[in-house]
Amino acid sequence: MSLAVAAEGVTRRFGRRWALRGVDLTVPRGAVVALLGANGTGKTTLLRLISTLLKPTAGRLEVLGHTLPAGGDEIRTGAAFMTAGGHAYEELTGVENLRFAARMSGTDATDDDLRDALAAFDLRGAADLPVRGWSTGMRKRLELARLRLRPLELVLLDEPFVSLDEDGVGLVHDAVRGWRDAGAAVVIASHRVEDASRHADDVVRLVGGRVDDVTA
Amino acid sequence: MNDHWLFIGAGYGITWASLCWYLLRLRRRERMAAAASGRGGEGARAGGPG
Amino acid sequence: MNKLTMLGWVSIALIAVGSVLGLAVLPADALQGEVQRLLYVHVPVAWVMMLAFFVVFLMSILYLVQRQLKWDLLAVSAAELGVLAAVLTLILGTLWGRPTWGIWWAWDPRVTTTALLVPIYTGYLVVRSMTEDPDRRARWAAVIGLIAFVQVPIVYLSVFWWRSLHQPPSSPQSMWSAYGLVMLLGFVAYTLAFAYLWLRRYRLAATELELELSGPEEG
Amino acid sequence: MSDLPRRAAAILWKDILSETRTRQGFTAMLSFAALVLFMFSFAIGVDNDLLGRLAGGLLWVAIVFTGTLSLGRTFQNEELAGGTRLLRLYPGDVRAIYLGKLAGNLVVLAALEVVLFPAAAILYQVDFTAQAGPLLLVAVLGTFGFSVIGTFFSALTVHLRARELLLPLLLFPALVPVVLGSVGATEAFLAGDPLGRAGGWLRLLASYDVILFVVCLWIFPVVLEE
Repeated sequence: MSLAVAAEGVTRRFGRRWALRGVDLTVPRGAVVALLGANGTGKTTLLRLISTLLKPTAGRLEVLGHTLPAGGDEIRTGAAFMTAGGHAYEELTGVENLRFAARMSGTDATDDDLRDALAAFDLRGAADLPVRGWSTGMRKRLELARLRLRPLELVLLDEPFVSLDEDGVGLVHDAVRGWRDAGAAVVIASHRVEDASRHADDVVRLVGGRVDDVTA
Repeated sequence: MNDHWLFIGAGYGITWASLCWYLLRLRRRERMAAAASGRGGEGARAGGPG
Repeated sequence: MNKLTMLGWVSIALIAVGSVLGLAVLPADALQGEVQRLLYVHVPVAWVMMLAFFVVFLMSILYLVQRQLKWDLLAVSAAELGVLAAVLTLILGTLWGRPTWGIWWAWDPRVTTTALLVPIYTGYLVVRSMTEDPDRRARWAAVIGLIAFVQVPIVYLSVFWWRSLHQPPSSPQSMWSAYGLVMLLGFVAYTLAFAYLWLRRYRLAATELELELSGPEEG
Repeated sequence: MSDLPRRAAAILWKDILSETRTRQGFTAMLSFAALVLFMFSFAIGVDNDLLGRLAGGLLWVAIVFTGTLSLGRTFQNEELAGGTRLLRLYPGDVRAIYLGKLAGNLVVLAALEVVLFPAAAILYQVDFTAQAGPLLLVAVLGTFGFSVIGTFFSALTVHLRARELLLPLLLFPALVPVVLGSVGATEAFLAGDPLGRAGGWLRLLASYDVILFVVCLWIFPVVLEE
């Protein structure tokens, strides 16, 4: 089975702080991997490295068949990274936020596609309201809706369950299953063990920037 | 002519003073760095001018 | 004595010799009188300033190509000396200009451009001091070092035109050739002094970076 | 490369939409610009001749001061929306971000000048209409140069603690050719260009614009790297 992510000895330091020290990680295509660990153990840094936002200080990182730093655009086309803080413009409505994302990623999404994506996460009623007035949970759903705009080979989710209600958590699980069934790899970084491991084929635990323990 | 020598003196004086000031500042920082790194002496090597 | 220390003593000695020759041995200039003596310092220091900023530019390019922090450290060491030399040049220039032109500040294009170099490279140093991550710091500094060097010649050109349009600049007299030797000595002495201070400052920067990176880890 | 303009346009569209929704920023900026024009009159006195002769310089200083405040906000909305870095998650050349933001600043500054030029004409009693064409060219070249440099330094300083102070510190020296060129050409045209000096200033402006645009565009990806 080909690999979506293959990391060998990946290291990243910020000044004197070592965020990751020699992390090995393999994520097969069509697999779900849960990345567990307390805050500040390097989960987000690892996702940022895989998403090409950061360059590793040392180590080899292969994503979707491209060994970084080569193939950045191909990786960014096939992969999506949902950050914990989200990426939404307050003054724009839900539809407008999605339209911006679609234009930036070069997908031909019609207005109906955008509204369907919002509807899939129970945001139909808020589609034309500025994000400014939205609740945290609604913003999280908007992030998930954005991921539905284009076909993905690799999905990186940073704390996807935070600030979602029970229905929302269910929607994340449905989405993860959907991606996996479509052959995409999913990496879920979370400190919520139960939810993150629900569909996980692999659980990776990070402690102090190192891989602690791998269980199949 | 006399006040010209005032200007000239000031010019040469300021040049020398700033060279010395920079050297002393360098040396102070070198000593601090050497003390901090605990490898005493190397950076504070007193051989340099100033 | 190691080579660097020797370089330091040699440059100090040459500056001292140059100062004695310039101040006491040479007779006063026929046209300008005694004030001429300031030029033996002013011109070499101005040259060191240009050299220093050119070094910043070169090191910035090298950093952007190779991404090794040593180039950044060499760049910042030169930038610091460049700012010092620029301030000195301005002070010496005004001290020379007051008796010569009768005014402290003549909006001469070279003076004005030098005065603009001070905030440009001060900005360079301040941006560095405010950025904690060494790689980020080096990257942003290199970008500023590069842009600054692109803009400075055009800044000079525009100030030159601006001046020449309003009133002809008071033309600095050409130098009497017999003084050339002392001037040349000044160039050599101050260039060596720059090299010495630059390398010593670089060594300090390298030690400090090592300390910064090896210090107690947070998180 | 063909998607560069499309994505730059997406950023421009998004920023303008946000700006028109809030408008407080722009309104405050206009009021500030008007105040600057007033301050000059207060400082110089009601000498219509003198104000008329200085009008070109005063106008451009007002544009630069007000524009700097607006340029400082170029990447602020991205930081509020989760971080400028997130724009790098989209495939394609990151120069699209620079081009989009540059276009946005051009639009904002153009809107500012549409108000400032008539205001200066009234307050300082100068007639811009006689040389409207050439003055428009000066405004375009000056504004473009200002935005090219301002957008670039804005991206460079957005993560710094004292960015309100550092942006002008880096920006103003770089703006010297733009200010001298714009003021020189504006004053020359207002006086009917009797000495034929305006052409030289326009060439200086145009070449500085081109050189800085090429350099900034070329090196911009390094600024956004992490």
